[in-house]
Amino acid sequence: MNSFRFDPVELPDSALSFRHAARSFLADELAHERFTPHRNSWGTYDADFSRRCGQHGFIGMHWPQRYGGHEASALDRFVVIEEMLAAGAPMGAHWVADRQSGNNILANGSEAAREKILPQIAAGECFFAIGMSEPNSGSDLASVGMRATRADGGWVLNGTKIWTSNAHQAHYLIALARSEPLGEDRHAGLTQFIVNLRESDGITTRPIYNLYNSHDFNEVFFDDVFVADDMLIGDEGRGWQMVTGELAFERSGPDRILSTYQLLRQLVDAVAKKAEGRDLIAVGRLISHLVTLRRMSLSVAGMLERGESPELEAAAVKDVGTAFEQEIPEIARLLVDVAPSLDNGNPYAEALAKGMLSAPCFSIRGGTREILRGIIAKGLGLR
Amino acid sequence: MNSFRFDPVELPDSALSFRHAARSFLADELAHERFTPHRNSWGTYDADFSRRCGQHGFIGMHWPQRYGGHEASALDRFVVIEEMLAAGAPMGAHWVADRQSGNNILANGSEAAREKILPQIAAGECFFAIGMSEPNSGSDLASVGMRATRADGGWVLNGTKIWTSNAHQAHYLIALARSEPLGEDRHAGLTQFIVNLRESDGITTRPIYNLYNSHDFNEVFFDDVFVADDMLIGDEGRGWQMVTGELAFERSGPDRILSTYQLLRQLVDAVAKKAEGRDLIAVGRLISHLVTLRRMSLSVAGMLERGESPELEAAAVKDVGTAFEQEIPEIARLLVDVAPSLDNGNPYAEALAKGMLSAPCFSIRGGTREILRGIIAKGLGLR
Amino acid sequence: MNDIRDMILDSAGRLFSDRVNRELWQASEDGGFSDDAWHAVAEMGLTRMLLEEDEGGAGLDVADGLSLAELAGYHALPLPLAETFVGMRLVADRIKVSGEEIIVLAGEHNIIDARLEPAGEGWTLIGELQRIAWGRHAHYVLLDLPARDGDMRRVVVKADRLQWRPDVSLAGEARDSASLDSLALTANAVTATNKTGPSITEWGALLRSLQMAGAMRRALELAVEHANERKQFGRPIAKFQAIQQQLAAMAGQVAAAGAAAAAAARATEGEEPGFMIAVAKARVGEAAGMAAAVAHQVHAAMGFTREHTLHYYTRRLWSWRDEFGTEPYWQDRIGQRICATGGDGMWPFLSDL
Amino acid sequence: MNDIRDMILDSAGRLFSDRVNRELWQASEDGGFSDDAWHAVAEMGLTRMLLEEDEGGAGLDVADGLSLAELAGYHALPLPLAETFVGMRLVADRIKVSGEEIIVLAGEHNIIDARLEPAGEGWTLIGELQRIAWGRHAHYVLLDLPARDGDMRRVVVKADRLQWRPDVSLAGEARDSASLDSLALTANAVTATNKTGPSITEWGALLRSLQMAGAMRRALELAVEHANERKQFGRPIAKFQAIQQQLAAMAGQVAAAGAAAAAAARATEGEEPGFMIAVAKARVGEAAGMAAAVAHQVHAAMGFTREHTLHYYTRRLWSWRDEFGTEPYWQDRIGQRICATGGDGMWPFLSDL
Repeated sequence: MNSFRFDPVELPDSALSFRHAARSFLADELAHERFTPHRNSWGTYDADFSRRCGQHGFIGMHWPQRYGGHEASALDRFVVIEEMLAAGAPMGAHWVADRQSGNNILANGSEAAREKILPQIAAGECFFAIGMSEPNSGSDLASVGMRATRADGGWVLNGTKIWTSNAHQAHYLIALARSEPLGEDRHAGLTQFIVNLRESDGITTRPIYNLYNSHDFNEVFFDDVFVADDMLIGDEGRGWQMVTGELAFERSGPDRILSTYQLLRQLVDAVAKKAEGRDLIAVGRLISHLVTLRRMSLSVAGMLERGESPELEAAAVKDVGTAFEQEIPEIARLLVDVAPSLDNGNPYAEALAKGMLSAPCFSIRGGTREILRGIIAKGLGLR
Repeated sequence: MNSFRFDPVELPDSALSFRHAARSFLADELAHERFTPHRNSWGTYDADFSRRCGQHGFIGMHWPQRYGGHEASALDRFVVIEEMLAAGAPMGAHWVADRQSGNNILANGSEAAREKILPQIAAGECFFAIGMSEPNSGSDLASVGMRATRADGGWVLNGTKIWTSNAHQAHYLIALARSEPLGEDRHAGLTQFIVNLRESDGITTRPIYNLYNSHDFNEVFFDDVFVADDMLIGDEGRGWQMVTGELAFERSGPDRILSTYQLLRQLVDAVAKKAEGRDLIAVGRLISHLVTLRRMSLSVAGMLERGESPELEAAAVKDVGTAFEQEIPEIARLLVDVAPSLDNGNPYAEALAKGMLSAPCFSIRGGTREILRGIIAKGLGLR
Repeated sequence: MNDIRDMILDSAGRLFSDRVNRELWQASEDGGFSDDAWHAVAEMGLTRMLLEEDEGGAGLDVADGLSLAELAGYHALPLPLAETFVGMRLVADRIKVSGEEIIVLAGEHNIIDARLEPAGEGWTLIGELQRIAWGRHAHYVLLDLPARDGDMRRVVVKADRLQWRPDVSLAGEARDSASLDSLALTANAVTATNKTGPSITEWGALLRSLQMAGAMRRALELAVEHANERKQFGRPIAKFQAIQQQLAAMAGQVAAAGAAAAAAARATEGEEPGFMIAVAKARVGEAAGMAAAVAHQVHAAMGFTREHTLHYYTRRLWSWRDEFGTEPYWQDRIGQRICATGGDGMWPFLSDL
Repeated sequence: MNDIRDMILDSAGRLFSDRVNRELWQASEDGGFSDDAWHAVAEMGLTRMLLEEDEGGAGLDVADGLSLAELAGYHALPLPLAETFVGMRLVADRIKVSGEEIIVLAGEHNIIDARLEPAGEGWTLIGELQRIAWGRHAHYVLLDLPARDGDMRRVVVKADRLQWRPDVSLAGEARDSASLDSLALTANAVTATNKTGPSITEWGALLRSLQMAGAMRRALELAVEHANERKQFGRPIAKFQAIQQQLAAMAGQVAAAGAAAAAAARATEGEEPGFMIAVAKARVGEAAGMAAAVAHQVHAAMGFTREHTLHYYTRRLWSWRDEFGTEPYWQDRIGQRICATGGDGMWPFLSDL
């Protein structure tokens, strides 16, 4: 049987310096009341905040300097990200670009794309959306229907993408499209394209409001959208391998653990006031999960830093981590009897409402629980 | 979509009289220290206790008088059984005969079988074992390999049955065997036979000890075992229909709710001593489950009494009920810090040990959780 | 009797099917209210359902009549029908109602620092009301309070005398607060409670249990329909055991919720209605969380959108389970009662329910 | 350093594979002990693993050496190796050991009404020991107790001076009690504790966490093997999503347990080793229950028999999770610590671990 490996990781000194820098930056932001921690999640869009992050060197941290990066390690980035999440910072604008799109371009993009886009991302002035899901292709990603056809000097895209967070505000979207007819191997013939959302013709964006009436998702229609050759990512037809490689980055980070951390923070203060036996026990249990998950997530970051491919471990972090995130509002409501409210000014009530209403999507976005467990089962050698 | 129906049931006056009678009987048994509640489950074998139950009219209660029964209703029987379970009475010896084998013979057996066997069962002097599972046929019951071949005046059985509780002590076993070669319809060609375990030649019984080293299960080998024609149950080849019909009786009773009731009883006393907030809440939660499950189980008994076929509802009772039974030891150990022990004389420790060690089988015996949920899913109209 | 009940439920079901749709739900978001729909509901006599026939009601058994609350939940009816039809019954002896009135309930969790002081022939009511369901739209608020003699009184407050501070539930329904501000009440507004009948808190908990049971029943249907329709990997997701097993588990919870709520509805005129109501609110509330989670998981991203109707049910489940006492509140009551009974006395008590 | 560790673990793994089988397990049931197997373990130097090289040990890092406890758990080794190899390190400064000695730990849950009184040059030890793992077979029992000055002392008791009352764990291993009966101790048997190092309770909890992590790893392997071999409905049950999803969920718990135990093992020489040990015992203990349940569900009836080997692992999981503090005990310690820190202070504290 294949075992998971979660080797312990020690943070380098550089990471501790970055932690210090991130804390100073965040303290200053809070001192100027530039954001309200308990109302945010990592999806909260704030372009100004992103620009300030860029100015402070907190985006594209591990990229080469010539592309605007700071040549830091994956562990350095991990520390900065967890500081941001723990502080409730609104990272939504640059989130996708920093977590995955930029890395993808750096690893597989053309030199022109790198030179043009990466410095803008790192400056906190260029935001990305993910163009993987389609109306008839959610968990079954390989069944994408978007078609890419050859055109003079590039490609033309036709089709529809859905659940694209921030497509209405981002600069670019990376679209996964079928560039060859469907053959025996469903995973062959897919290619990733960088689409300029603001300057391309033929793009229509329809907002999709979520259940608490917030506009995050979109449906994006592509009608003969031209993409130049140098905006392909990697070799034509090899998109599937890159997409799955990207997922280890997408699934194992502290964002799969800390989505409801602001509520936990409120909960600790509320429980501390009464300090009753079983309430302390319930909080202690949550903390035991959090500390363990952080170790697991850090361990995957260490593997990514070493160039390994911890797909299974990443799936396990997301499966266990999102279950933990989902549990927090369910437990909080049993411990402290405060009615949830999205906007009545009570930080506990607001963090609870936000946590409760957003929790269902934790085990859906970035791969459903069922898909992740299927990946893990295969990795365990169930055949 | 098909909905489950759990219509409320009111107990008839007769049931209240039976409850009174059962309580008096049990109080007398306890006054004479004839059993130790916290050490028992419904599987505990005690032939003397069964004989006394028979003498008091607590076995085969709803059968006609001419077969030794008492013409009571299914609800009357329900009440007596729940009283026995709640008191921790050792019903294991007559359990199978009373819950299902006798009913099966009454409904589908030959007159000769009825006249010979039912009065003995009702007297508490004749015990049965179940012969459904085989080494290669657990959840997949239709794949039975035992062969029944025609012989002069009857049939000859060859094959192996497994997990047959009390086969080493019972008088009879009802064996499900293939009486016709396997055809297109896997469910056709199966027949049930009443096998006399004590008087037949060709039977070998091998004990299988369970994980706490108790002898309950057996593997039973059949080598040319003769069964007379009048010991067939129902028509030749129609065994499958009867087996599935039997399951509604097997899956919905209070025995699927109260397997760890003796531990709950100990737990209530232990928590009452301290009466701390969250401990009371944890106990209250368990009681809310118990009261609800009892209503559901009663409701199925009412449907069975009216001649309906509540297979889905029975599967739901077993699924939810056994999860509840399994939760009790897991919660008890968190609330009261007493180390479990099978025999150190502390009733709490002993009930906890018994509960913990037997819990894994609650969601296996009588249909695994996965099989039950598959049945329920089909019933919901998932296709 | 069941014929009348079935006839009424049938008509009500048709009315709800006709009227409850996205527009009506939207009308109740952000604390709104549809007078038009309310009028239709009142006109059918549903608000007077539990009154005696000579009071203009249907003369139904309470248990039979309460099925309407389950049905309202099944349709996620965004109107205060449940509280009103129970409220009408509770105030029938002192207020003449037309059937159009909206009566809402203030359970003990909705009342802060309140007391009732005698004042001349009448009374003065002091304290705060918080998060009253549909408060700003109500004509009357019903609540129980002990007077100085320690005995409980049932109080009817005219809602238009209060200054409501608006807020909403997770489902967007009005949940409003008001200061009672030494409100003067006539003698007629304050009466002794029926000592064995449910308290206002208990009535509220019973109604929410029934509404949740109904909403869960519908959420299960939606999830089954979705699973049969949505295709992934070339076949309906209903074909996948990973989906089947979850929906089957959900069905068990929905069944338990229905059974618990129905049992409590049958117990209101019994000896200890509060116990079965406690069981119902605790058990149904627990099931609601699990059922909502599975329904969303099966619906995946589509169920997380405003466009889908699932959230009209699940957001109500999340808000209803908190109202009139959370699970721990009722579990504590059950635990207290059972621990006072003790391990040996527990069975005689439980088997008598 | 890792080379030496890997070499030792490799040899130990081979020894355990050779020696741990049904006969050895049976020898430890009902409180028994295999002198022969113990001798083999001691002869390989495993009991002295954490001693310095000049004391006859391997001179391993504590964290590296502790991997042996995980490996012992993986094999469900029915011998007190874990407590002994830690015990040897803790008593090395005062007792000359041969390596064959059995040293066991009495955590605070194993000690009742105990106190330490000065008596001449030495001390008198009063109180009761309960459910000491392997007590009747031990040469020494190690425990921490406060003296009159309030400071903790670490006490070494010669086990053959006690009258053991036998009992067993759910796994059948000896868990014995004894009265201390005003036991006279020499000055040398009582020393100050290392104030920053783990207490005996914490050492015990850490060892059980590692042992559980190992046993869960093995239980998962057994379940995967069983699922690939066992056929139902014409194919291996591993093909069914209902099985796959459960085993994947179990794998997540096993991974969390391994990570938590390993992190605690690396923290024994840090500033607050007790916190990471608390996290480990709480998290691993919780995972153990779920892992055992899934392993049994997948094995179905076959795993419920004495004949199968699964229960040698799961019964140990059920007993180990209770020993040296249940989950609530450690969760409470974590909760106290975090609530004292407060919501704002929590992150700086946690990120520093």
